[in-house]
Amino acid sequence: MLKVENLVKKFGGVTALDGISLTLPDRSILGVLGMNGSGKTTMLNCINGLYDATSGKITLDGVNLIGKAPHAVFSEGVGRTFQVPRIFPQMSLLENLSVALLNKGMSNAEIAEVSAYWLKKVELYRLRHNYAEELSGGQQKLLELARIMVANPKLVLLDEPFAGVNPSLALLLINIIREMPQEVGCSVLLVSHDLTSVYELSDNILVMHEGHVLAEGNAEAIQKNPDVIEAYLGA
Amino acid sequence: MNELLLQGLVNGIVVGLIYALIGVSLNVIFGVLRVVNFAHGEFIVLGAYGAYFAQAWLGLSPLLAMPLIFIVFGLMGYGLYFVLVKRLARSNDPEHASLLVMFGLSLVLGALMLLAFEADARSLNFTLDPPFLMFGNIILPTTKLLGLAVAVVVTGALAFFLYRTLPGKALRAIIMNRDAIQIVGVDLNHLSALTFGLGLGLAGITGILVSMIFPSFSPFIGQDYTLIGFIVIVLGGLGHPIGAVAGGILFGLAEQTAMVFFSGTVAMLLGFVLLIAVILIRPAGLFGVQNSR
Amino acid sequence: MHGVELSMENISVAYNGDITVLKDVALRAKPGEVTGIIGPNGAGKSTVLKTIFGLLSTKSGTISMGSRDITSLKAFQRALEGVSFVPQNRSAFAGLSVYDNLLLGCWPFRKDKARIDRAIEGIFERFPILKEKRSSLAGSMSGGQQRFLEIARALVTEPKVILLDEPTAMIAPKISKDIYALTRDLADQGATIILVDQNVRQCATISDRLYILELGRNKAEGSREDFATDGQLKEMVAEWMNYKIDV
Amino acid sequence: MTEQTQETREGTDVSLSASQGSTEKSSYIKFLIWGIVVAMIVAVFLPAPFFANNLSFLFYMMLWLTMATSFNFVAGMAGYMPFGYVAFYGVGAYATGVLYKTFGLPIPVALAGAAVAGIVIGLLVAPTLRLKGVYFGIVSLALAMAMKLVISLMPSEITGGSLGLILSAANDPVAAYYAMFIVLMGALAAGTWLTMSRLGTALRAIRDDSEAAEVVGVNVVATRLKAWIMATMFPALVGGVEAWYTNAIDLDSSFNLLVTAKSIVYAMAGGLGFLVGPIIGASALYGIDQLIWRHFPTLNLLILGVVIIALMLLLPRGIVGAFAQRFSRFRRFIP
Amino acid sequence: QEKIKIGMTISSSGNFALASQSGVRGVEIWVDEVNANGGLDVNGEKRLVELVKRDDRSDKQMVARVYEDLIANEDVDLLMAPFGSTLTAAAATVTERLDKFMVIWSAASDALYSQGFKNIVSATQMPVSRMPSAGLEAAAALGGKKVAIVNVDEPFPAGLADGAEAIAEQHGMEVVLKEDYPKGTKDFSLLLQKARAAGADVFFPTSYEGDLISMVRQMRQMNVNFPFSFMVYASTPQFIEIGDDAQYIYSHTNFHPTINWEVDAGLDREGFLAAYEKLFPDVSYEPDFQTVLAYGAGVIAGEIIENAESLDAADLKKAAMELSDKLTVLAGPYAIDETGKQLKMPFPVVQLQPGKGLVTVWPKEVAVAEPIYPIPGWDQRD
Ligand SMILES: Nc1ncnc2c1ncn2[C@@H]1O[C@H](COP(=O)(O)OP(=O)(O)OP(=O)(O)O)[C@@H](O)[C@H]1O
Ligand SMILES: Nc1ncnc2c1ncn2[C@@H]1O[C@H](COP(=O)(O)OP(=O)(O)OP(=O)(O)O)[C@@H](O)[C@H]1O
Ligand SMILES: [Mg+2]
Ligand SMILES: [Mg+2]
Repeated sequence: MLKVENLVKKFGGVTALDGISLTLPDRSILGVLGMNGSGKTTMLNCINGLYDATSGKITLDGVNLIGKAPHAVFSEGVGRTFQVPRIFPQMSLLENLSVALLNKGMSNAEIAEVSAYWLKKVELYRLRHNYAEELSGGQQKLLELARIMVANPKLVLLDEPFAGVNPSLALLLINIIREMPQEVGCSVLLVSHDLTSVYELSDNILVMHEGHVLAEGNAEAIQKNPDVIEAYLGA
Repeated sequence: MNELLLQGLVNGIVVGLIYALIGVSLNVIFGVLRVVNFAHGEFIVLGAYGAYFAQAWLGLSPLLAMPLIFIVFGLMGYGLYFVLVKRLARSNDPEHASLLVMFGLSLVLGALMLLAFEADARSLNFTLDPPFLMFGNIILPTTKLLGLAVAVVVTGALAFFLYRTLPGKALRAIIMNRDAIQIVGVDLNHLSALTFGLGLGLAGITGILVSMIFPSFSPFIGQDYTLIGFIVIVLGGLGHPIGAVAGGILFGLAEQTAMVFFSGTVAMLLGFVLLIAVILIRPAGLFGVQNSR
Repeated sequence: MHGVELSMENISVAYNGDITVLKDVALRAKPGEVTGIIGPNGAGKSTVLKTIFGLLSTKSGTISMGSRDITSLKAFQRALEGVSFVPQNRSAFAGLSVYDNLLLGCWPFRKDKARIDRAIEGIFERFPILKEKRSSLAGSMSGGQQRFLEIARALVTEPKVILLDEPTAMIAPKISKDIYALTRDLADQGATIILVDQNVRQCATISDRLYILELGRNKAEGSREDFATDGQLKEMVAEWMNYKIDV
Repeated sequence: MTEQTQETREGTDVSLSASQGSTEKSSYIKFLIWGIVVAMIVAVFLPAPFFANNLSFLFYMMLWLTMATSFNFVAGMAGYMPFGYVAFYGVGAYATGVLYKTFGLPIPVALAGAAVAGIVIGLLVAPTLRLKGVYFGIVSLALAMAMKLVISLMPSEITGGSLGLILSAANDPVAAYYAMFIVLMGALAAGTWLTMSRLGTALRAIRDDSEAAEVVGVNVVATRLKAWIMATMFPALVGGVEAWYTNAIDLDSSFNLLVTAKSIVYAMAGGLGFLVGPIIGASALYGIDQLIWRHFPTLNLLILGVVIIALMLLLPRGIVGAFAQRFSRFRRFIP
Repeated sequence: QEKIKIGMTISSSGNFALASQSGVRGVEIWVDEVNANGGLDVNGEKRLVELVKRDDRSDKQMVARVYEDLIANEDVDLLMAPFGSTLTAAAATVTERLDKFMVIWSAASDALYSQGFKNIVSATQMPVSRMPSAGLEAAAALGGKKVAIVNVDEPFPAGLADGAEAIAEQHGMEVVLKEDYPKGTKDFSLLLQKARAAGADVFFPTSYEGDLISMVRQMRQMNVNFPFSFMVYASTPQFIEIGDDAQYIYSHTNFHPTINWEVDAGLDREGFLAAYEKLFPDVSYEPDFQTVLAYGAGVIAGEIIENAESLDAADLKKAAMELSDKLTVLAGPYAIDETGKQLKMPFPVVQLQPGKGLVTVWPKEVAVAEPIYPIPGWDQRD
């Protein structure tokens, strides 16, 4: 279970996160909506250690994550994707996946096996020897997802997984994400502006606004919430 | 000792400003265009030779030669941009590619100067009268004061140009986004070439001033100036002329005051140590924006 | 705003000399209309826009504005001719203030102080948020605000042709709606607009004419009516909209 | 429909067909090619002292192969460009000289000392690894200058002062030649390990995108440090062996910037990031340098400069890099 | 008839380029002279001399390689050394290993001759430790009491500075400042002021031309005056060319119109000048002391070859020893010890005086003018 308490992040004079709290139970999906600049990406960055939080607490299954370097947070079982995919362009797809498994003490055969499994799952297996830079933008998003999934994470942070992805690939992504809590046993924090998929996938939805939580609830409640309509959805 | 220290401080500022001048012209090329001009020192030396021959053949005093050198070097820079620099933007690591091209150029220029001017050290036969001014017990050579004035004027003008005028802003915008600058209708290559020309023109002028202040020059000393230029920029922060001035003065002061107490070797070592210390504390330099890269 | 017809014929484009990305692509965009381009990732949509704007050189084919052949013009010259472009990736100058970004947008008429003031004033009226943030650095604004700035910067010159590459990707629904409304509005005022969008439904809704691109080739095209009536076209789009992104 | 998109990708992608049915073949072929290259190097250099009367040519060729290869460890594999690379070379030369001449230790021990000295200096300057791009390069250049000054400030009873050290008592060019051969083999082995091992995978990930690597569990600082240490050890050894070979050590040539410059140029000419890059680059350019020097003695620096410029403008990714780009379907076979 | 091949390197670039190129002209004059006379007389047959020149870029690595190449591939019979102690040391390790004889014309480091090299001979260059003696002797005689010695941190200047310190103390002068500075130093004003603040009346910087030129200019800019300033290279045409600021500076040279040794081998001054004029009409500078040293070394090499039983290194060295103290060339009298170190070839002191140009002022035996002491201050000149 991920627990964020009163998370604050300031950049100089700008307060990007102004006391965010949330809990994400195991095997569930939390959708995060919010206006551009409301602090969604910043929150992910704080959770996985890319930014040092100004104050607040973050724990995963009781283990403190604050102050840990990103690679240490990853070892705690937290994987994330980026808003703009960040793959290793000059490495093959298989190698891309193997990077996430370097410190897992797995044999080469084991690595090959999980890698193959996940590449098949995201339908990139046939391209496994290609360099990642040869993939289309949407495929890069899939690769990025597979790259964290091979490490069998407890918590997955997804930043705009559907942005710029063509409909068919998006459908594939949605299906994979939907199955993740059950199949892999992880929980998912899903940041996206794509309302349909957030509504469809999330067990619970959080709406952020100017660094704080504006509303929380299920899809229906959110859609009806006048604050959310005013601040985010538009009339 | 106190008097010597005072003189050291004054000297540090003056020499620092000359270092700054070297940095300022390099900063136009390196800080703004991101071309790692490893041949900068050679251009500076070439400027000194320009003044030398302008004096020998045309009877021009080095001061009068300045505008001439500026124009000639500016045109040369404009042309060289298209020959050497333009293609680099397409390489996958333009900064390091430019470093190597410019290193090659520095070899070529050094060799050409050697062929043309031979290996002898030369010196401009030029003195301002009176040769020095006394302020109490502090002596300031007139040539250094002149250099100081030019450094201040050039830096100010450049800062105004880059931060207050539209072409200056366009220029700074080039490294922020090469495609976008074309989107707003700027002729990227023309503007970049002008900038390169400006940088080399300033290098030429710097060469004249530097050779009046550090009197002797030969085809091989370019590297020293290149190194000083880079140190000044890295200390002060990429891109901003004021940064170069701060870096130059800091470096000059450290070196000259250390010289009061220690040998020149120790002083130079302390200069490098200062550079490394500053950079480790403020990785983008004194005036650099921390997330500039 | 007086648009002008923009057309491209038999356009082929390659990266690095040998990887051909566009093959014989043809396209025609009329003034006062939104011309939409849809297609899967990697189909070459962005490449089409970059080619129209002149950031990539063509292997063959012609691009014309009205009756004028602009194939050999460089990107900045096309900008001066009245083409403006909002690329898919970030293009605001992160280290310059909002105001300076707009000022640079006025480059084509940089000598005309009065016109610059008028143009920027006009923009501030249309985008109050930019006026509010006029002296903030562009890079310090959120993604959506930067998108606004980029679009605004493209509009200061009152361009004849506007190229928009996925203007609403990663943009909050509320702002997306505004952007689509603005797009429609600009077309209605007479501009020629080419819109590339992954959001097929929206694109199909506001476009007067729709092109489908696949594998660097024209796959289909038609007016809004065609897509409503022609069974085959309808099916093609329906297939696209199988997965519905809505706003 | 998803299937269909996959199919269509296949059409646009030139390199796709090559990958079909070649599960592990590519890395096998890669190994094979690399093995052949190494075998050729051994075949050329191992027996040479028995045939060639001009040892120096081959000795310096090995020297540059080693320098370029180990430069590739930091530049090609970790993405750093230390202009001050010569510092390690110089420190190695001096460590060897001082240990041998001043402290009377045998040459092999002195050389081991040089390697240690290189590593120690590498560790000392490790904090600069957090600098990026050209900043790192320039600071490392300043470090090299500082190192030279430090040595010049040391008592001349130890370092021989500004004259330097003359090791004529150790004169044994053939032994020094084989020492260089061993160092070269070590560098090639280290390169092989860096490329093929997990450390190599981590390094390449860091080079491609260090933040993304950090996020998927790579300890960027520790990994870079490992590559850095390897990259500092070899030039120190090379400097030591060279000192042994020429028997003369002095500040100017031990800290000559051309050493860095040539290491960079040779490595980049071949193609950074590939094992064979520095090999091809160093052999080709060193050969050219020799030809120029023989036939145009007074023009050599001029022509060398022109060659560098031409190379960077025409083949910015180096010989191997250009090949890999032009024939991208083969690049996975290039070691 | 098979030619005698003599190999050597020149520095086309780098620190030593200027001196090295000056030197090679001297060697070329000698070769030209020998060949014009039909060659050297080797065991009864006249053999022409061929000079095989290569470039070393002032680079020690290069030197080792080139000397090996010269011996192995060009099959040279003997070698002339490159310029300077550093390069010469590198070359010597090769010539010793491959057992070839090498004639040194400009390597003054004392340490070089204590390495046990068997086949080297410094034909014309005296060791650095003795070089400053004439200058400091003059300074002491004229009344100098406090000496400031500064040097660039390079082997030759550092050796001179160390020598100067010892010699100054021998002459009862106090060394009030001895300091080195790194190569690449551009500004000397503080160093000059330190010397002045230390109360020095004798300023003895040892460095290469460029630095010395800068120092003189900055002495004027900073109004720094010393009663006696001695600069090693102030006698070179390049230095004198900088104009009025060069006046009054003391220096030394072995080549000057007023220095005329009783030459018994090779050309005398006039002959040498005529040959230089003929061979190098385009070179903008007159011959300097490097040219003369190298020329003298050539002449002595020729004498050694003609007197040796064969061109083997050992025979040549034997002949060189036998000729010791028996020859005087343009550069002066020749005498060596068994390490190959030069024992004679003294350097008289000269001063650039207004109206007179460069004149010899010390030692008294060869002096043609009175030294001007103290050097007039900058504000007392017109
Ligand atoms: N590195 C940074 N330095 C300074 N300010 C920052 C930094 N990163 C983010 N911010 C600021 O923090 C705020 C939140 O940004 P963040 O990227 O988290 O928004 P977001 O919710 O992810 O928006 P979007 O939906 O557009 O991606 C913004 O005002 C942004 O300008
Ligand atoms: N700089 C480049 N170098 C090489 N190939 C490129 C480059 N840019 C794009 N491509 C290739 O060109 C093809 C078309 O790319 P383009 O960006 O036009 O697609 P798109 O339709 O805009 O896709 P998306 O919907 O993902 O934005 C793709 O196969 C892509 O991999
Ligand atoms: Mg975000
Ligand atoms: Mg696109």
